[in-house]
Amino acid sequence: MTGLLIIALVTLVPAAVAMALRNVIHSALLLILSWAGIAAFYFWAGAEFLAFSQVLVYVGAISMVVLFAVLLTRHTRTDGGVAPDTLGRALAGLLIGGAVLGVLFGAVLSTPLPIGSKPAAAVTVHGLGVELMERHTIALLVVGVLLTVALLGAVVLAASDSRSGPEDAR
Amino acid sequence: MNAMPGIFAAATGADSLLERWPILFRDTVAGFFPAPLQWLVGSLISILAIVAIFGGVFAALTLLERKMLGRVQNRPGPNRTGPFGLLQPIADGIKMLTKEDIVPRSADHLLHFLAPVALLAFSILTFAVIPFGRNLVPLELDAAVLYFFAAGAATELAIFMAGWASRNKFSLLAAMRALAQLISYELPLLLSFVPIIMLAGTLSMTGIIDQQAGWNFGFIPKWYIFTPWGFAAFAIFLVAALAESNRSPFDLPEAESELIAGHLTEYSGFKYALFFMAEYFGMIALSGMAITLFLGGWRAPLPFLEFIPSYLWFGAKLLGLLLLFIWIRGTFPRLRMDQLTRLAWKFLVPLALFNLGTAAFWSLTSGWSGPLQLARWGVAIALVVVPFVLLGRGLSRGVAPRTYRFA
Amino acid sequence: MLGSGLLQGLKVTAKNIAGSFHDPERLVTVEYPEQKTKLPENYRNFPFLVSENATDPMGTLRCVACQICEKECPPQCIYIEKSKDKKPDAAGKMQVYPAVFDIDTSVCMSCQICVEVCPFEAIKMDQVFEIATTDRFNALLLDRNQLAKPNSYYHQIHPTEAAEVDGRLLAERKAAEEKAKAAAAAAAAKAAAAAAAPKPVATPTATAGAPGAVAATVSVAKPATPPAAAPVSATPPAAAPAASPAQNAPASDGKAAP
Amino acid sequence: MSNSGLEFPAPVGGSHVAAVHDPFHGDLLEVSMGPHHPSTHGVFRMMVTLDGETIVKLKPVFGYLHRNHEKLGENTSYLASMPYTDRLDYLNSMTNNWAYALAVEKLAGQPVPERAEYLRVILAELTRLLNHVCLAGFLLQDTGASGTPLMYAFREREKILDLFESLSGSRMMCNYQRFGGCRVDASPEWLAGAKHITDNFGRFLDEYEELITGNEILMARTQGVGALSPELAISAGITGPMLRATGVDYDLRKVDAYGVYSRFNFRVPLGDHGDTYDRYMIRVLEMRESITILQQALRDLPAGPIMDPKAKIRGFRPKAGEAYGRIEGPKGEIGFYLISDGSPNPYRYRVRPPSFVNLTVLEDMCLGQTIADAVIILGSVDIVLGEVDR
Amino acid sequence: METLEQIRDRLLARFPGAEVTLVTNPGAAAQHSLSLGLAHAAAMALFLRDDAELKLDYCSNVTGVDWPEKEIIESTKVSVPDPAGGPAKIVEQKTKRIQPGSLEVVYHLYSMAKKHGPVIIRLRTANRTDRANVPSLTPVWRSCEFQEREVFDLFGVKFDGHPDLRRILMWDEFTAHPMRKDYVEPDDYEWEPTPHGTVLDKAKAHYPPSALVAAAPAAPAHGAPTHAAPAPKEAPKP
Amino acid sequence: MILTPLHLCLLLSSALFCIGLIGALSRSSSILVLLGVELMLNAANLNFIAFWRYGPNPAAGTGVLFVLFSIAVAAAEAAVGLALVIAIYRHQRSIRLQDARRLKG
Repeated sequence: MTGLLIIALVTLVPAAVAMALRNVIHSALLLILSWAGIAAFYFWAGAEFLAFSQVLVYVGAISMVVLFAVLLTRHTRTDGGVAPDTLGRALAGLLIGGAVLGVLFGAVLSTPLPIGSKPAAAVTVHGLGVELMERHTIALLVVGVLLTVALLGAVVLAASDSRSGPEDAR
Repeated sequence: MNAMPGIFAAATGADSLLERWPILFRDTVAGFFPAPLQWLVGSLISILAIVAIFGGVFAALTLLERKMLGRVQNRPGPNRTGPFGLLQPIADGIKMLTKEDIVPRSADHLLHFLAPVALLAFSILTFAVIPFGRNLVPLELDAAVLYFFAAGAATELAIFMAGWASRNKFSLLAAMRALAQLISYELPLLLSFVPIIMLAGTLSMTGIIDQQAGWNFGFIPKWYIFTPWGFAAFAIFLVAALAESNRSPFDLPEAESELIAGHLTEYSGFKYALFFMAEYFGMIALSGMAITLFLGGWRAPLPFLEFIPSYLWFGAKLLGLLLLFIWIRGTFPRLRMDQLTRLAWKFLVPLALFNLGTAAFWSLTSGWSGPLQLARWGVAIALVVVPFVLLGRGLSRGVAPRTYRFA
Repeated sequence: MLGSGLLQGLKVTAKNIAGSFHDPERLVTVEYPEQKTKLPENYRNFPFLVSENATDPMGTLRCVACQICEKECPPQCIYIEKSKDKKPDAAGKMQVYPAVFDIDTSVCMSCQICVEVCPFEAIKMDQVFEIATTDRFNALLLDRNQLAKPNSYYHQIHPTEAAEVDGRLLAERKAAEEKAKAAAAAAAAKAAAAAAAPKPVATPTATAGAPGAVAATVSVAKPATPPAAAPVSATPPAAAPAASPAQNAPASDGKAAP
Repeated sequence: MSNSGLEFPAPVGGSHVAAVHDPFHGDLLEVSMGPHHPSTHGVFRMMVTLDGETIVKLKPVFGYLHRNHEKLGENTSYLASMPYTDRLDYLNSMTNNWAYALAVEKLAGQPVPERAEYLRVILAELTRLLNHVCLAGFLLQDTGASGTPLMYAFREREKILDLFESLSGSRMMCNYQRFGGCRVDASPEWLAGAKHITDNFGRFLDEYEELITGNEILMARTQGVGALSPELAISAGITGPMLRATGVDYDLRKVDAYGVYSRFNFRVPLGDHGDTYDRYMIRVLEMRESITILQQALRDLPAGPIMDPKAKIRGFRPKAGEAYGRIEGPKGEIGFYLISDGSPNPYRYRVRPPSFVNLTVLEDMCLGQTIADAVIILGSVDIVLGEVDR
Repeated sequence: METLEQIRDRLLARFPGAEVTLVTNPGAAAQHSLSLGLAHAAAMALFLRDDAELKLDYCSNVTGVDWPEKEIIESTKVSVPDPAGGPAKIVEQKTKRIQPGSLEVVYHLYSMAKKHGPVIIRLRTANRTDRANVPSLTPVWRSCEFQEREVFDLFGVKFDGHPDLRRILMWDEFTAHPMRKDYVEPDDYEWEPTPHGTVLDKAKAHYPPSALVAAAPAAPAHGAPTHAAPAPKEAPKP
Repeated sequence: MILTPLHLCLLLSSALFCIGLIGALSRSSSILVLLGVELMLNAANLNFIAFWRYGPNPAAGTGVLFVLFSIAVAAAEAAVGLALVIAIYRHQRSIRLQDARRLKG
């Protein structure tokens, strides 16, 4: 229980601060912390493999791409000053978000959730592999195709018209 | 909440005392504590042992590197502090500790401070799953390989933090380079050992080492490096590992001739020493990984040498790989950024993919014997060499030795 | 094939690693404070003043404060003041000597020009190089006492050159003495009335232009008294000898400047 | 060249105007490389504007080492300028001495004995070896080769410097040449030492080339990088190996045949691409040619005086007039232009430094390349700031 | 290669109205030169570069020479008839004449194509102050770019048409032209013991005494040198 | 009522979701919007794991596999999304959403 609370703290606080900061780099770095918290949650929940995948994909890859994108788009006009409609947007966002939060919390707290007799046994990597290759082969293939297409699409999108160097190809 | 897995598996009685003493020592010391604390004390002892041993290895490695680079360059290397310069690391340490810690005024102070700490923390984390000897695995994980690379992936993040927080244009360029390098080399690094996992059928380090037990013809160890695809995978892994640990010829983020010291430009004193330490730790960890994946882990190379304790074999292999890294550093010029990424995307990644096929072929034909065995080797070698030559030709297009005319 | 060049490079460095342990041709460094390389004889670093006598270096300086080196020194690091009185030199002749002779070694660039222009073989190049000091100003400003070193030291550091110089000086001195003697004899023969021996006037030392000698193409006659208006800066060095014979003692028959 | 606002009238092959004008200026990163930068070969500065890592503008800035050498030369006698020429290109004091002595000898009509001419050739070619081997080392250092090639190069350089030391008394500031000859004669032992080093140098070059010339990384780093067209090279007055790497056959040793160079049999290597690799290789090949010159010169060295008997050390006053003397220094044409008004000091003393003029095209070579290339392009230009800034 | 006379004649034929003077060099080198009039200089330089005979495609050296204004005393011998009726006396008459100063830019041209040279051309400014302009030859030979900048920096010759005429060796804020003959060096020497009294005196004159005390860590070895300092020169030109 | 661990997990995930939502709605930097969306995705993943672990009939590894696929999709989404951001930046010289009014480059 305490473990979960710590994880919740590590996950939520950086995420909330990240969404409020003006410095995008700081936001990205804080979000990495938040993602690491989620990985800790997976670990806590007994999904070891998932935890490492989460770190590898989010901390190792997505955050890098995000930081790279931030650096590539360094000089943007957002640095100049606060746009006039920022406050309004923030307020609206907060309002909607708060409302959704209220609804969700209410729903969760008011629903009696059936709890299994005992927590699920932690899956082994081997077990996962067997599952993947036997029951979810189609899904695996689809994901593979999706990833390939996404990679190609990203390359095509990000490669500029004239100087499409390999460094642009991510 | 499930308890952390056992820090060290219990020692089996079959091993010699020499082999078992580290674990016996830990268990004895932990035995003095009440039972609920024993696992904690045991883990602390392991952690302390790792930090102390690899701290010592790091210190020795700084000296070894300078000595060996000196020899490569026909110099004796440091030899002033202590006999043969053996106290040089201590002198360096004192120097680093007493130096002023300078932080640029416009730097991002928090990140500037956090970067070396994070880097060191993550590189020490990677040690947790490496089997240093028979039963000497600090953390036995089911998905140990994945853990290793998850922890390792965060190191470049720290380099980015260092470069970005310094508010120095050279450091910023270094940060960009570090990111690009990470993005490029993570893939070949991961792809290179996928065949191993495929054939070993496990992500656990111990499992992989167990798969490499035994001897062919009674004396050739069944290490993965002694198969065509394993050798190719090892080469790819080595190149990618050099790039991941920012070693020459891939030390672009800190390319001293271009970016002064890259992300390290604005670091001094102890923080600089931390970076240095983390970099060497990373190198040691990747070498340990290579040993585990390709070189049979802590296993002896010949049957009659098995009486030597396994951790010594691990150490010997580690030393060999580290010397190879230093040797390479002493020989090669540095690549350019675009060439670095091109090497990764146009050469290493396709090669690793081909290698996956080769490994699959190897796995499918495991039943062949006699003359078929020869054919199996031949096909596998061809499957490694032909893509290498073809891709290499494509990579080095437009680059060739030239002849010159005379007036 | 890709990588063959890299492997070749690795081979070369491996050879060097091995070679550095046994091949002295490869490992060429020396452990400096303990070992030192032998300095070649021609090695030069900073000038010193030659004195004839080791026991009394100050009294027997060859330098006669003619200030040619001061004028020719490219970085202007030499500072000389002439003495008001005269002292006998090695040949027993009365000469002006430097009352102040300073060389600022923090400025000196060891170019050897002063040695080349000196007509008296009085300043030579030293071989000291361990001159690090904590006092940037005074310790590097060498005065007459620090600069004076005996001829034996010169022989020690530049044996060949010193022997040549000594031989030349000896020959010159002999020639000068003979000439003086001849002149004296002639004078005695001519002016029979003068019974007394010619008083010991300053005989000009003339550095004869020996073939092959580097520094001696202009013979300089040392005036007995300093010229009234010593050329300070504008006059080129050659002007001094040209002007000096006029002021010489009548017994002088020093060769005129070419 | 947009500072003055003037449109640049493009000279032959001038890509100078093509300094990319980027409408999105916010994206560019302006980096000041130097004066304190590890690879600028001294206190040299490049104001580099980067788009990513690509150079879109590069302005060389120098003068940090400026000491008004020419004014010094006008305020000292002809002889006293000689040690100052050592400090121009401090790697090659022997050739600087020679160029200056040659100019003064032209001005005064001073002949030089044959032995001295041979000695000058020997020393100049040794200097060429020295300079080129240093450059090869530095260039490789700039590509990031952890100092190994540099150390090998310096090991050989040491041997030549020891030769210089035992002859002239100083390793780098030789101050050896005089108007009408040389200062010290070379002893038979010295000549034997020179022969030994010359004969062994080829072996060293073989090893060095094996180490690095065939290295794929080096080839990838240097081939096609910083290419210079022959037209632009001629127009920009580029000289030395840098010019010959573009394929222009212009070697003063052949063209002017100063000294006794006409008596030696040697070839002039020419490149076809004008890129950094060619500049490196031309120097390696020139070293091999220098070895053959040295062997011939050491073989044919005549006996005789080394100083013209009529030459003057003190009181040297050439007649009024002017002269421009130039020789093929290791870095290119080093020339001295002197005007005499009959006084002991030159009225005008001018150095034509090869490094300085060769830097003219630095921006042209670097545009469109990356920052890592700029470093090796600068390295392949082979500058010494003592000479650039004077 | 053609002689300079031939080149001059061809230039004059090609550019009527242009000034081309042969400047002889009395020295042993006998490197004579052509002084070109400023009006046609650029066009003539282009001609020299592109002419098929000459092909002077390589400008090796560009330099400035300062010829300050100087007084020339000319003595002419005039025969004065003796009023007394005797033979005419030859009397030397001395006339003072002020030769106006000017700055000169000298270009040493060679041909890489034909491997000959040098052809030396000189451009002379009208004076040393407000009309110190010559046309830039950088458009003709790119190698003039830095060298002309240097001449501008050190001599103050302004090159019309130079694409980037900035100081090159001195810093941008510097105002004087140090290679001019009348340049007075600044006297703000770093104060340190030196045997040269002149330097010390200049430094002392430059700094207020308080600064000297603060800057002097130790006294010179042998007290103040007794060198007579020359009369202090005037301050450097702004 | 009692707060079971499952409840806590769901609360955590809904909080995370709302943080992501607020970020995605209120920020103008397109990169941050993308990051907000990623957070929302992660919140959903949390739910899968929570139900897999505490749910009544934990079929072996289904929840884990679902999250695994979801992570793969998220990676693809991030790559394409950031590539889009860069492409937009190339045209508009800005990553502010308000500035990206024209879809045609």
